[in-house]
Parts: sequence; C-alpha cells; structure tokens
Amino acid sequence: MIEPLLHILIAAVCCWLNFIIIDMIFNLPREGGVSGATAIAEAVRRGGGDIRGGTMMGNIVSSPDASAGTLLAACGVYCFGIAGGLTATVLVYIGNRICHDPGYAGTTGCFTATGIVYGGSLIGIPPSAFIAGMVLAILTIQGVWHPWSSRLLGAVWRWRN
Amino acid sequence: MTPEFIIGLIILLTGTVITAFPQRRDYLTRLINLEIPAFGLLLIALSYDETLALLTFIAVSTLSTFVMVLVIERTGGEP
Amino acid sequence: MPGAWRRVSTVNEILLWLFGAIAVTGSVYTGISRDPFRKLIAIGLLSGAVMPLLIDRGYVDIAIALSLILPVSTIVVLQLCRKGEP
Amino acid sequence: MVQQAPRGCLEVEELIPASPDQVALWVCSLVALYGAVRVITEPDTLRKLPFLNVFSFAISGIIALMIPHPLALVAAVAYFVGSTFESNAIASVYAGGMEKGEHRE
Repeated sequence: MIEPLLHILIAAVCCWLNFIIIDMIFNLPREGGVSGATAIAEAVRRGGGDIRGGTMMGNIVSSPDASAGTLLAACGVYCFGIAGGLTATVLVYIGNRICHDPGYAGTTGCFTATGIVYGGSLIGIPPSAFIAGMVLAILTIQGVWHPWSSRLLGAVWRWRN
Repeated sequence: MTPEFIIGLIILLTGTVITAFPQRRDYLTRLINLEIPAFGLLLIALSYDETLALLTFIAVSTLSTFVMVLVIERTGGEP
Repeated sequence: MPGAWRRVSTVNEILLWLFGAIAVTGSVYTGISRDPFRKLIAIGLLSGAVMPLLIDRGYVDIAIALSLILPVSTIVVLQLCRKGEP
Repeated sequence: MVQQAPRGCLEVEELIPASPDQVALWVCSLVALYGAVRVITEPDTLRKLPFLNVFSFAISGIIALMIPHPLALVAAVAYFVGSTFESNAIASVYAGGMEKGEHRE
C-alpha cells in the first residue's frame, strides 16, 4: 500500500517538471492562443491571481498542451507499450489541429513523456503510476487555489526571462 | 438490479421533472434540460446490454437536438 | 453478451456508485442553475461521469462515438446562447 | 429480460487496493470526485472551466486504467479532445458575448 503511493509521488514530480519545462520552452504564458484563453486569464486575474500564470492556465484548458501529451503518452505506454506512446503522439497532434493550435508543445511533450515513462518502467515504476501522477500534477496547477498557482507560474515565467 | 439501472432510473425521473417544470420558461432552457433524460435512458439501455439500441439512441437524440435548434432559430426563441 | 472487451482489472462496485453519484449531482445541478453556460458545463460533468460506466461494461466503441458526438451537440446549442440573454 | 451475471460481492479485502493499478485507479477516482465538487461550488462561470479540466484529466486516466486495450487509448484521446474542444467553445462564446457589451456576471 505504501510503495505504490511512493511511486505515484515520484511520478508526479517527474510529470510536473516535464510539462512545466516544455510549456515554458514553447512560450505558453506569453499570449492566449484563442479568445477563450484570454477570457480565462482575465477571470483568474479578477480573482486575485497573476495574468501570465492565468494565460498559461487558459491555454491548458483551451487546447491539448504538454500536460495532455504527458497523460496520453502514459496511457499509451500502459495500454500498448512504446508503440502506444508514438500512436498517442500522432493522435495528440490531430487533436491539436482540431482545436486551432499549432501543436508543437503537445507533440513535443508527448514525445519526451514517452521516453520518461519507458525509462521509469525500466527502473521499476509502472506506467499506471505515471497516469495517477499526471492527474495529481494537474491537480496542483488547476485545482487547488487559483491565485497561488498562477503566481507560481508567473514567477517561473519571470525567472525564465 | 445493477447500479447502472438504478442510477439510470434516478436520472430519468429527475430529468423528466426538471424538463416539465423548468426554472425559466424558455425554449433554450427546456432544450438543454431535454438532454438529461437522454442520459438516463442511455444508462438503462446499457444495463440491458443492447449495443444497437445504444448507438441508435445516441444518434437519434443528437439529430433531434439539431432539428430543434433549427426550429428555435426560425421562431426567434420566443415562447 | 457482456460487451466485446472484457475488463482485466477488477473494479469495485463502490467506484460505480461513486460515478453514479457524480452523474446524479450533475443532472440535478443542470436543472437548478439558470445560466445556460452553467447548464452546459454541468452537461459536460454528466457526460464525463457516464463514461466509466460504459467502459466498465466493455463498450469502448460506444464510448468513442459518444465522446465524439456530444461536443458537436454542445456547440450546436451554443449557437442559440450567442443570441439570447444569459 | 436478460439475466445478469452477478457482480463480485464486496469483501473486506477488496476495500483495500492491493495492486499498483488499483491504487492508481483509486487516486484518479478521488481526484475526479474532488474536481466535480469544486466545479459545482465555484461561483464564477469562467473559473469553473479549470476544475472541469481536472475532472476530464481524471476521467481519461480512468478510461485507460480500466481496460488495457489499444482501443481504450483511442477512447481516452477522443474523450479528452472532445472535452477540451467543448470547454474551448464555451469560453470563446462567453468571451465573445462580453466583448459585444452585454454584461454577464
């Protein structure tokens, strides 16, 4: 009972670092891709948050980003092995095109997450731990307390510049 | 009595009552409320393991939504 | 015939009741709320809660069809929300 | 009426998840319950959408965890993309209504 929870926590830290780094590389907090992302950023700022972090949260909501790529790559490796991760990459690219997004962030995140999950399964962390870990990681960004998480994302964005 | 059957009955009854007595007497409110009994009937058909009924029902409820949206746009949305 | 794909990992019945509770809550919230956007968000909650019940029976194909059809239906209903007052 | 095969009875050992997949499934289910509660209790309409995103993440993880079959992967991707497209459309229409001068709170 304790050991799977420990694996899930380690996987959550790995997934959190993966999707934050990929999203910061592809300049997600700079501008909203669609008008819905800008509106969500404005709503988060009205609630006492940061506008840059709110923009990144709106971008995560409005199109499949590196976070979705990480989750679906973990699902693919869990269902089908390493070929499933590459299949998930193609499907995430198609989904990005449906949502009027260039799709670089989602595809790159999915591709790197396939490598991470496969390496984790070599060490001894099962792919199901990565699925639950990604769900916990998105919970810390989108689900706990919006002002706190948007200020954290804004601080990371200013540190990057 | 599987869980799907009981939950489907509860959702079907709730959706029927809510569609009959909506909060605002508006065509749009009634149209959105009409999707809830569809889910209830979906769960009841699921508990009897009828694949063809499930697919047909999903297609028919969606098509009826399209047709009703066209009709409401033509009448202007005033009840 | 209990579905084409039999489930591998056994699921407790508690989980089915949990998702059923989420579905009932979503349906009640859809009826109570007055704003059409809130109603549509609650419909999204209801459709998400129905999905594991379909998967647990093994109907993966119907889950794919439902998850592709429902957003189209929501977007068609959103055309009416653009005109009317909230 | 088709006779149903009886589901497995609940026993005390089944309440404690044993395998790692079961633990992951329980974690995803609890996160889904939390997301649903937060969606309902949030007062602002636009700020409901991130919680709905958390909920759809948890549901697509559950879809893949329940059946380890390649078609379940397609189902998870289809559900996630559909849910994202839906919230994108809702946010866009809500924002477009606000730009035209209609006051919505």
